[in-house]
Amino acid sequence: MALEKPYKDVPGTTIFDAEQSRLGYWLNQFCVSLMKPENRARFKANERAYLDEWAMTEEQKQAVMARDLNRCIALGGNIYFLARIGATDGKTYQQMAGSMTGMSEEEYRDMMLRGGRSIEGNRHFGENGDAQPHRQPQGKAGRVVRGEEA
Amino acid sequence: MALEKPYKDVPGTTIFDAEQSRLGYWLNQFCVSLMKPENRARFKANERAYLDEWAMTEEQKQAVMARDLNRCIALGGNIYFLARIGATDGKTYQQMAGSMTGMSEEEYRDMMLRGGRSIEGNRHFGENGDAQPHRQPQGKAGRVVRGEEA
Amino acid sequence: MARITASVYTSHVPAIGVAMDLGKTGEPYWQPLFSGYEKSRQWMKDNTPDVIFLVYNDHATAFSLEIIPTFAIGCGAVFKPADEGWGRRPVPVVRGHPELAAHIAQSVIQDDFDLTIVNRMEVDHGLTVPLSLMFGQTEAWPCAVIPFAVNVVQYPVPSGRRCYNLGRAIRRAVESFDRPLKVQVWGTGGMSHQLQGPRAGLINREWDTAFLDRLIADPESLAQMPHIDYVREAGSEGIELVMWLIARGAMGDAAGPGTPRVAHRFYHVPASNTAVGHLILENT
Amino acid sequence: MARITASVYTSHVPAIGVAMDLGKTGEPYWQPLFSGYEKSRQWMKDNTPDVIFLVYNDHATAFSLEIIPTFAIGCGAVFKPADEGWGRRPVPVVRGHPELAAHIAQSVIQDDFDLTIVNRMEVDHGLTVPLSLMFGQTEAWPCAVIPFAVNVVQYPVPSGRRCYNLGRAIRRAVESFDRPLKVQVWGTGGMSHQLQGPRAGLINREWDTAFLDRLIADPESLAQMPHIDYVREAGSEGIELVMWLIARGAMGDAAGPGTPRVAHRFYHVPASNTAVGHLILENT
Ligand SMILES: [Fe+3]
Ligand SMILES: [Fe+3]
Repeated sequence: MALEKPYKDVPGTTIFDAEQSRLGYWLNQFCVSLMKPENRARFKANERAYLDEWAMTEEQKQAVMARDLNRCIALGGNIYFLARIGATDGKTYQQMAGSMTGMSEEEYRDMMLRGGRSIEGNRHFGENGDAQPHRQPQGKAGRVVRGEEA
Repeated sequence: MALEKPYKDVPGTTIFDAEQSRLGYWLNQFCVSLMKPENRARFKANERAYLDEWAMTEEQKQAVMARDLNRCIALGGNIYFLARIGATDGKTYQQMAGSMTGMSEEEYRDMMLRGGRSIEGNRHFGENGDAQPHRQPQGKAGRVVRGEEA
Repeated sequence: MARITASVYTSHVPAIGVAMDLGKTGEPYWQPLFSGYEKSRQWMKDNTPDVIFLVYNDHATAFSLEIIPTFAIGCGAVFKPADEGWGRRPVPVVRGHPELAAHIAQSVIQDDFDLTIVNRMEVDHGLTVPLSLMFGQTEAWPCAVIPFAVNVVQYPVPSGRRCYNLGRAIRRAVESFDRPLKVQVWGTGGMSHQLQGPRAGLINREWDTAFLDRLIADPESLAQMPHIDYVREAGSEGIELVMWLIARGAMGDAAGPGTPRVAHRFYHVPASNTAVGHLILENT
Repeated sequence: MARITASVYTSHVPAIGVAMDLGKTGEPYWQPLFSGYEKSRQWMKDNTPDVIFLVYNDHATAFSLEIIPTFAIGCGAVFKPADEGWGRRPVPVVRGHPELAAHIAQSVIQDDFDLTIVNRMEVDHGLTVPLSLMFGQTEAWPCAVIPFAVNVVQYPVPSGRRCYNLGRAIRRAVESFDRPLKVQVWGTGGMSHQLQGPRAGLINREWDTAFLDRLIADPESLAQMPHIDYVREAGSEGIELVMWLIARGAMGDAAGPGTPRVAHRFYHVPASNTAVGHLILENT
């Protein structure tokens, strides 16, 4: 495709374009099905069996079962669709969004209360903001992984 | 509404605009339901009972049961929707279209074989073409009604 | 890069599909019509594209009154022929071209055309009859097809000018796709016909002939024709002809000089209620 | 004739609806936010319109990936609040205005905007949260609402320029409706926020402030801003702000001189993941 995709240069961000949408078609349509209470119940009763009714890849099914939203997004999921999984689990948008940063729920909530994540260093790849790949995961979990904290 | 409707000046012709569409919403949606074989069967088994499941006016229901397509169109029906009724009856588009002229099936078919209805006199109301109100119904039926033929 | 090689224009009368499906094409009523497409079938064999961008209108099949898109582009991988009330036509499923469709959608939306993207829909006679006419009976359509549905059922329908400009945008989109695909754009529907009311059966040969002449030689001015002229002169369902302007706008000369070559032209009355018109234009 | 009296801009964060539905508006987390809307509720009482033309985006609720309209206008008589997975919000059903909606659809389609007409759909927090914010808890919304859904979920979304010009077309449409209705146009969504990936939680107060300033004083140039600026500076979901340009384009000065009066301006961080922005502009 010759159309430009300038949005490929934004760190920690996946734009849901036609390519992603094609990739994630059945993953997202599975999520849509969770808008019906009876489907939420069936999914909760046996996640694997319910997922097997959908033409999703094994990777997509694993990512859903692991509630790995970053992975779901890499595999074509879109957050508004994926939110149906969170809703089924009784989670809020803040819990879902926070889960993608590696921060604990408290750490993420506190960041938001302090005014949210700063844009500085997070506009382009290659800068040094907290959303850059080399600084994942974020929060205490990340500092432990990188040996900055016990 | 202040938008112009120049198409109100074409004889024997109803344009399916937003106003007609609103009028005929449930009539047309009833027709859509006939795309499913099981609904066609239920409609055929008991037309009245099936029609009563829809939020149609009594006039619309009567027009459907009478297969009066001109009346259905006056009440908000659109031919592509109404064609589902004809399909349910095993009728072709030519039979359906012809039924709205008052001509017999043979008369209408012959008119088409002769090159179709002429545009002359049928552009505006007030001319003298065969689609004008004062010349309805068409064909032998009309000539009999008007005393031109026994 | 991809390029548009030709455009094809044809009526899509449901009875034509029925005649083919029931093996009646040799009957005296139908023979003159199908003989007009013999040349077209040979031409299709000699000029099979990789993808057909097929402009048609849905006849209350995929879209009921719940939702009515002005322009809908089919980005799915397959499209099943619909049961329009008489049962499904015994024709192959339609394979789409999701990559090119998505590329065109992206390009023309950025170009200020407000498309509706459709990943799943069934296609009716508006799309399958032109394929049958051009390819005959076959086990599988020989190329991919991108369905492009235009609302010409509930007014207001898009103007001829809007359709023509959309064709130009589609051309730009196709030409920016970086795979060497040969693409044809088809415009279907028409010509003069009216399926409703006391004026049903209207045919206007003179007007149709002039439409074909102007479509070939002067599409820019033809695109300015208001809806009311179609309705008054070519019957209420003659409005389908605005879709031919999308295909015409996608031809090379719409972006500059150079009238395309007329590879075939045919006109016949009647097919059921309708005047059948057909053109093949090649980019030179 | 109908006329546009004012435009209202507000974020539509789902957590705001939850806070209201659960009676948490007095809690320390929420109190500063709701106090910013106190003036708005009084203003709404003093300036209740006959119809709100409410621009919002559907969040994969009414439209799945099967069909994605760029612009969809709700022409139905009623629209039910949707179950987005947490159960239905306990808010009144939305009464539409089929006559005005159909009139606007007809007018702007003839003006080269390729709308999708929708007669039946459920509406999500994108539409109900702004109503709750502006009217509080109520047994019935005090006026009719025409839902206007914009695709900002799957790219490409319409450009800011396209949205702004659509607003102007909506103004022309409203002003040609021959009943003396007072109409407000609302633009919802935004401001800066990102709900996905390692950059989730992004807020850009400086950028949001500049956006509000320019929306008031220089919308024409703001409308030229490309998508990538929204995404990069205001987070992936900050793109919702293009919808504010539809409401802004519908104000009087977009068709000539005369900046509208700022009746109210408010900004607060955070509501859940989002920076909340709010403006009321009156035509003078
Ligand atoms: Fe047709
Ligand atoms: Fe939103």
